[in-house]
Amino acid sequence: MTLHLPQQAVEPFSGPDVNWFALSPMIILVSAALFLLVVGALTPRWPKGLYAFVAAGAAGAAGALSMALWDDVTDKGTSTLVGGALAFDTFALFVTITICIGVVLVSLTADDYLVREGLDGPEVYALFLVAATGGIVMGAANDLIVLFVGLETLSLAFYVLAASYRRKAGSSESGMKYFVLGGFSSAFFLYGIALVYGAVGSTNISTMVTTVSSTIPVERNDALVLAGVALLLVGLGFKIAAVPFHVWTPDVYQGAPTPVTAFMASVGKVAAFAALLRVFVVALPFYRDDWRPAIWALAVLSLVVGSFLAVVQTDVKRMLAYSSISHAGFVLVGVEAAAHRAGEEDSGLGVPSVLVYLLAYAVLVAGTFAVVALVARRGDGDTSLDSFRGLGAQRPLLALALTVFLVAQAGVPFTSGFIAKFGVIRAGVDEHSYALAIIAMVSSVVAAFLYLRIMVSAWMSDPPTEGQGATAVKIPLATGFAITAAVLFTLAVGIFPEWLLEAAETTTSFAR
Amino acid sequence: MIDVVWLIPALPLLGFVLILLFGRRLGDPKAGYLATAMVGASFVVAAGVYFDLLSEPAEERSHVVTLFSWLPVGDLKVDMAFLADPLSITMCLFVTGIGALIHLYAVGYMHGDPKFSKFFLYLNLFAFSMLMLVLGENLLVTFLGWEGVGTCSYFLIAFWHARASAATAGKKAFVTNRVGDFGFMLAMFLAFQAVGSISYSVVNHAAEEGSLARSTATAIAALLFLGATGKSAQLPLYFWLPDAMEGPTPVSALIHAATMVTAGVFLMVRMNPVLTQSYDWVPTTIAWIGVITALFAATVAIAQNDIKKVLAYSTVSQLGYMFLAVGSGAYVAAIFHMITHAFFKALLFLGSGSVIHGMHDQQDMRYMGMLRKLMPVTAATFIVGWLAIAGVFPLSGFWSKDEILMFSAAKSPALYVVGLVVALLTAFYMTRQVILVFFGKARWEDQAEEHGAHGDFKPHESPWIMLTPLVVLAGLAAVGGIIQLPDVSWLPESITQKLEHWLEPVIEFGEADVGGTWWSQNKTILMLLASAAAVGGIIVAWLVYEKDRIKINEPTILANAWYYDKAVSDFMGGPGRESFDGAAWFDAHVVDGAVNGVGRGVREVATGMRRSQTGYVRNYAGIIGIGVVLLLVWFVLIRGIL
Amino acid sequence: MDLVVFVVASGMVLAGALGVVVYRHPVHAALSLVLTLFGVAVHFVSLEAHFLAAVQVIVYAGAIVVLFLFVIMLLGVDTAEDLRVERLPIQRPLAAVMGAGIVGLLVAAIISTRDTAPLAMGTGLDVPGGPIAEGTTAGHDANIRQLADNLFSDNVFVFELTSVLLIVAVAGTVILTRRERRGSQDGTTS
Amino acid sequence: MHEPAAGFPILTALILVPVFGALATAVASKRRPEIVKLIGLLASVFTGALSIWMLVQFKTDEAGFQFVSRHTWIEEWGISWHVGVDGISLLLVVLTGVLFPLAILGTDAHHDDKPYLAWLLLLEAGVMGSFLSLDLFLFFIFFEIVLVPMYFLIGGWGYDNRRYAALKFFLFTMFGSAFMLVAIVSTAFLARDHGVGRVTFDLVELAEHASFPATTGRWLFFGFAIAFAVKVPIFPLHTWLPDAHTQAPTAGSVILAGVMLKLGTYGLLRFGLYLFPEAARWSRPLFLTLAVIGITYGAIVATMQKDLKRLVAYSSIAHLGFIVLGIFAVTNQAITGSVLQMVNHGLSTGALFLLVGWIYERRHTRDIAQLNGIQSVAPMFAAGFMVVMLSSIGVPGLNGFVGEYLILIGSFLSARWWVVVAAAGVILAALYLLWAYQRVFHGEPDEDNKSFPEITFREGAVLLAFIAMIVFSGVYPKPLIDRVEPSVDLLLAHVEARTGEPVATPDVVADGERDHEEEGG
Amino acid sequence: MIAEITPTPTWYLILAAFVFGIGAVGVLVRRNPLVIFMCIELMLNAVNLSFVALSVRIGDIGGQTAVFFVLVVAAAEVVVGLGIIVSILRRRPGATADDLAELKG
Repeated sequence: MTLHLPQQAVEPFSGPDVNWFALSPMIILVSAALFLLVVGALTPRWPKGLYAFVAAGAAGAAGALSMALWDDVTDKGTSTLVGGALAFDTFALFVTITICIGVVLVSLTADDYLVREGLDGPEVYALFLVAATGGIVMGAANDLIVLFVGLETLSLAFYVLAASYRRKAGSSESGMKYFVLGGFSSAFFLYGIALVYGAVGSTNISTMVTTVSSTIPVERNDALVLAGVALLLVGLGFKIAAVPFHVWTPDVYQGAPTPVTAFMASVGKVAAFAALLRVFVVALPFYRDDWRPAIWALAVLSLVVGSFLAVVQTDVKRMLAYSSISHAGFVLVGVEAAAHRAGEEDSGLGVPSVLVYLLAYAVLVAGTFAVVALVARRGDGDTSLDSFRGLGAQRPLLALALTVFLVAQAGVPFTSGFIAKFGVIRAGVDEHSYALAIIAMVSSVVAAFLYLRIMVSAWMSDPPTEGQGATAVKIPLATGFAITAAVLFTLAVGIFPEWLLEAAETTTSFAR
Repeated sequence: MIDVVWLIPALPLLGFVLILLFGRRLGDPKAGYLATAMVGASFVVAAGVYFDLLSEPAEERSHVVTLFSWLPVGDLKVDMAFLADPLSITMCLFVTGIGALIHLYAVGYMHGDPKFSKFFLYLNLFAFSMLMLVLGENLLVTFLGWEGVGTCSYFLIAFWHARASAATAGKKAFVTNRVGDFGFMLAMFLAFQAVGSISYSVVNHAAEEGSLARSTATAIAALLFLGATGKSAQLPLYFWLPDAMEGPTPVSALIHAATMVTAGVFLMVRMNPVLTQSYDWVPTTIAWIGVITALFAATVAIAQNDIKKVLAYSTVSQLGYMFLAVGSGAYVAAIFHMITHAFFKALLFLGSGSVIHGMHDQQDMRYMGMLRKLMPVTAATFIVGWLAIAGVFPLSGFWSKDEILMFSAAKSPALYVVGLVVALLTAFYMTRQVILVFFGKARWEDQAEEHGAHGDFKPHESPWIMLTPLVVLAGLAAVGGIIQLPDVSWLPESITQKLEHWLEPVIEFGEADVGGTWWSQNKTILMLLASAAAVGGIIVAWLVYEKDRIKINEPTILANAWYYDKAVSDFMGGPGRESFDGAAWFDAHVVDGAVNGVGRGVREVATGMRRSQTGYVRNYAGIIGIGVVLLLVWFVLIRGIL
Repeated sequence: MDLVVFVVASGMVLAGALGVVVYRHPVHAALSLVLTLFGVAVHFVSLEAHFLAAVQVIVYAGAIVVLFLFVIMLLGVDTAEDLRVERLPIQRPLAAVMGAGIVGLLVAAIISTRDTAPLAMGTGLDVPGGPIAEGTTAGHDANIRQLADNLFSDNVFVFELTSVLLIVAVAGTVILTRRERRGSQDGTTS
Repeated sequence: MHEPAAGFPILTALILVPVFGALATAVASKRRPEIVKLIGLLASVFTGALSIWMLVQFKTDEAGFQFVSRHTWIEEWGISWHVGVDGISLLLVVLTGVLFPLAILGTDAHHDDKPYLAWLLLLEAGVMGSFLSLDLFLFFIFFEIVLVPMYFLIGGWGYDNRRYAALKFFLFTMFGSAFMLVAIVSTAFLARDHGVGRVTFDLVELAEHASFPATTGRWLFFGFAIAFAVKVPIFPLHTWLPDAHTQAPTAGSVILAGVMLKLGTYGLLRFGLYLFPEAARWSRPLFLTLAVIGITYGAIVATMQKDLKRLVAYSSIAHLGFIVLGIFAVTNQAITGSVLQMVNHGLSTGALFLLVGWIYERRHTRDIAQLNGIQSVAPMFAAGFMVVMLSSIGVPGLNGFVGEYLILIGSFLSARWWVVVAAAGVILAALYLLWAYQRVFHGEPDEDNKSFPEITFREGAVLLAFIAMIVFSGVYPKPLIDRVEPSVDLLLAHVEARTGEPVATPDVVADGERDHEEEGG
Repeated sequence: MIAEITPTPTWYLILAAFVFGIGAVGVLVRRNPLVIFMCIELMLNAVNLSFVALSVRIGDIGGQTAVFFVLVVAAAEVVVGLGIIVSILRRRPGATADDLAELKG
């Protein structure tokens, strides 16, 4: 890749070893993205569904490879890749799989939407795949700079995707807002990296951990590194949409094209939380007593503000945006639990609970937005609560699927949402975070109100007699398939969660 | 025969079931005969049991017949069991006996009513309940009957439910009775806690041997008396009984004169050891409440114009007498008066029913008069009843009333004086009634024209089926006194105090011993005094109403029963209802308001927070910036530098 | 000397930065930005980061600011902005609090830890003419050489990842600028 | 006490049969509503038959859990499918089994039979599961899942204000269970360190081995208690109930009153008293007071209701107050009475709701002011109503009395003054029901009520079934008591052993000095 | 005297903090999206300066490598950001950040 001129070198340059197989999921995604961009640009329009199929196929393959890699890790133990840039552990693989599932679901639902709205093209899918790669890197990063670049990859793709429906004013606006605020918060994040780097001496997480843990703890002034930690939390708080860094979420979720919203809510959130765990639980366990209260506060604020504000919305996408904030609060309960034991051998129940929650939520939210995209009909305009009226009468199965997603988000038993919530609460309680657990549960009651509102609209209101809502929505094949898969997953995890929990349990040992 | 004592209540129950299933097919009058036969059969069984008991030595005349275990929970062992002893069999005999007569009467009285079979359905159910009440071996079986008679009373008072006043009266009776039941229940609970059983034998035994603490016994007795005031229409809970006259007259005779209302007296007699064991203020209070009720009701009865209302207040008054007896420790006298009262009051009610029947449902005495000409049998029997209740020698009322007065005098002369006044008043208002109905001018002719209901309105005598019971009862009312003649020198000892000897095993612990007092030694003087009062009352009334020698205005306050009922109604309809409305308002606005308020609060807080989401990206950056500053304050200032 | 350079360059940086914020005209702001970027480049030089100084000038001043100016001209959005008016009432106080807070707290953190040694020191920076390992002296390109070594060993993955980032940039511009394939028939359009 | 269930897992079947029934109705053809109805009815009847068969097989003299079936479900979390039945849950299970077919038979959906029956059957499965679960987690999910079918039943087939009511019901209950979930998890984890040694959600294991410090136990208990207090409902958390009952379709009200409220009282017994004996006894004054307030307050507010269904709903609050009183009195008679009262209230109030529903179907109003004189035009209907009403009032000889009486007499041993107030509530029960009856059934019917149809054959059959049960358990409750009491005894022995404080019994041996000691009550 | 004082990395860090703060304030007070964007670039530059200063302070080249990547990221960000701005401003010429406030609540 580069020439090395050895004339003055003291030692011959040698690049790091590369375990290509371990990198294969990312390579597949990027290759598929390039394939779509290059071949897609050079060939005439492909038949409907083919772009999506390629993207979904690539993501599916990447996910399958990650599963194949799983045993590698569990058999041989964790390691780092490419000169310590990436961590190769089950945590990273779990995140990868989750992201891939999200990409598959969103790609399948996006196809019909994009064709309907006249936005079809290879670039969108390429961006999905590239963003997913960025997300995977965030989850696997073993270096803050790597994490930052992964985050930027993801974010830039999101900015573009959000603004991609140019005929819709809201789309441009949301892209603009997302971009400005994203850049703003990225700057903070980067500043945080710089300060931590300056205090600890490296951006590499392994090195950081070794450095700090080998230092004899003396009374010292940690203000600089703590300032860095604060700013890191700003950047990641923005990404996970924790209050008060959530401000972009409702506007962007509402304005962005619905599949993009689904993508942001599923893949984006997973990657952001994975990064949060990497940075805080893995890299900064020594400051856990400093940042845990901050996480606690963010969790409470997110839970309360998210669920409260969701209640007064009339637009379903906006509602779901606020609900995603509330969900973020829930996940933060798990993060808070993980914080209690960050860096310890027995890292407790927090990390697995977060991962299970993320997987469950990613599928749920992808499914929910898939239904929303269908109900919004042509022009993606009708995402108000009223547009759901009469859905139960016209499309009972679709309404039933929506119901499953919503009750799952509300945390009703026999759905993955319940298992997820239970896991997080369980983790919190195990660390004696009773107050947080109770606040979380009570705010989930408030949040349940909004899911019920949507269900009321779908089931208990008469369909409008005229206008758009009068015609029943069409359910295309791919979307239908994705929704069905999401429903089955939601119920399967709800009833037989054991395999998932077992898998999540193994993610507690991180590569450092 | 004693083993089948359960047949006594079971037969009316069978009647109830049969009428329930086939009542409509049997119809009028077969359903009535069936019901009568069942009660009659009960009477036969009761008589059989009576003779069985008689054949046994006095101290062994108490048998428990257990049917099945009813509510066995831990220490609480309640059996569905019957106690056949002199007291319960006495009660059974007169309940079934008078009951059968009234049933028979009702066949005639209810003839033609569209709900004929239903009436007997209820009547049989009532007979069953009443017999359960008296036969119960424990407080709970009695309570079953106690509530059962209350329920049947409710059904029967509200029998003509299309009439608003009847429906209201029924409800009033039930609810007022429930107030009393509250006391009954608590007494039961207390007994259970104290002695671990609610069986009469256990509780009474504990009281007799003193293992039941006096304080507990006091509480039990007082609470039972509260129950009795409800059921037996004593102050302060008497007011349902006059209203209960909305029911068909046989009901008034059976339930609201002869049987059910005496249940309170029965209960007190049944539990007499506990009453005796309690502190003295309880019996004293009972006696005073009894005599005051008697006086109160007697004054009210003077001014009533409704033929049945007079009898109703009279009943209240006579029940007061019985409680006077209970309070004075004269349990035998109480039972004695209960029986004689059952005879003559049932007779009077049935007679009044016959009058009403003949008057085509006219109940106002101001539109009667001179009916003895048209209804000779009714008039004759009614006059017997009148004399009996007035206490004229040698009719049954004379003996029983006299016995009570004697005991009350032994307890307190003040009680005696009041009791004597009541006797005078009783004679007065009964005489008034008899004169207004059967003597004087026939005023019903004016009324007939006024109403024009029938072309030629003419009161008529009732059919034989109604008259037969009248005649029988008249006979009983006349000679009923022989069951408990006083032990005075001028009567042979072999015929005196039959009832006392019979009841002795039951009441021997509680019965007041007045043997050595002046009063008991001078019974004849007391008899003369009582007779004088009775005759005095009759004469005054005769002068006032027949001869118009004395003009008196019947005070409105008496006609309105001292406004007691009205005060209660006004309270319930006024502040009572308002406070209930207040509670409902509280629930809808405060409790539910709080809930909805939380919802609204969430909404309002959210709406407020929503305003921070202005849509301006620069504002958003500002919010993030504030978040940054806050985090920095925490991390740098609080955790780092400080 | 160093002090003079520092003061002058810092003056450039701060003046430029303030200029970006206060100049009403976007073109002026862009030119102020250039001033800052040059100032930073000067600082880089004085901090012996020569390669970065060069890249700073070329990429930032040369490419990025030019891009800005290009867009300003392309769109003709060079209308001046009246900064005396603020439509959002709490915006200025918010900005003041935030600015003061961030600067104050960060400076506090920096100053309070100025004597605190980092937890770990690096292996040292190669400077032209300075000593490097085994007693040899670094050449004029020592900084570049060290940077390259670091870039292609420890950070090779990031380096490759930046290419993915560029894919995003490419694909993004394609999406954002391509012609609409189909006019909208319904739905909300702007 | 855990004998492995040999042979047919009847309890699992009790839960799963309705689920399969629901699935069957869901896939049945929409065009053949009668087939759908038949499937639904058959599924519920079959479940009912199973429950009765279980009742027959139940070993009367055994106090522990029977028909236990246990399978590991989520091993990671220490959760198993652990179901069993003892005397406390037995009757409730049978009641559930019996009430559902009657409710289905006695009412009509009027529209969308398919989802209606499917939801009803799912509801049955959930209720069954709640009563049968012996695992905290399992209990919670069943406890929570019943909200969904009930929500849809109220919201989809209810009356005018149904959405508000459904929402209120759902959120209120969920609010309560929010605390319970935290409490359940905390219990499992804290128990690990307090005697159990591992994380498990197994009720029996927790109850037998865990011994929490007093304060901890009390906090945990309150977590559970809030959920149950909402469900019961205990004053002042009751206001969801009148709305939910009033707006629910008839079958929904029947089930809601009949069995779902019992989830709360059952929970207080099983997961309150059994799991946290110390805390439960410690908090007695609070719950006794609230129970007594519920009794009187519910009755008073019921008196002033203008809507017949709402009146019955408030009467439920009063009746449930008795049950709570009995539970927290912690005596043999009181708790046995509470268990019986749960069943009895289910029968009598269930039947009352059915009758009110029938009135509504005939007259399309529940407004008491618009109903009058019905007894004159429909005497059989009125008679049925009367019997059920008397049972609700608590007239001896009918079932309502048995439970109420046992509760009061048992509670008197340990909570005398509360019983005094509660017994006063008995007066009020007569007041509001008789007054309502008078206004609706007595008097002359006006034009609108002249044509009030008499009870139909189908309604009569359903009502007769209710009345038969009402009379039987009022006259001869011994078979029921025999099955309930051993388990209650066992529970009380557990409570005594745990708290070291004897359960109140009567002072059988009386002596002269006793009256001072017993004042404590 | 004064000339002998050598600026330490701390000086640079403080300078960077000020520039960062100015940039952040700029984002809040400017309405032109392009200028807002420039302010973000200011913030990134401040971070770059910090990185280099810290790199010097701890004697580690990693900080400078990081700056290199930040430059790349900034470039990519500018491309994407300007793309978005262009696509908006072509439709709504002269729009400021405040004009884009349809989505709110």
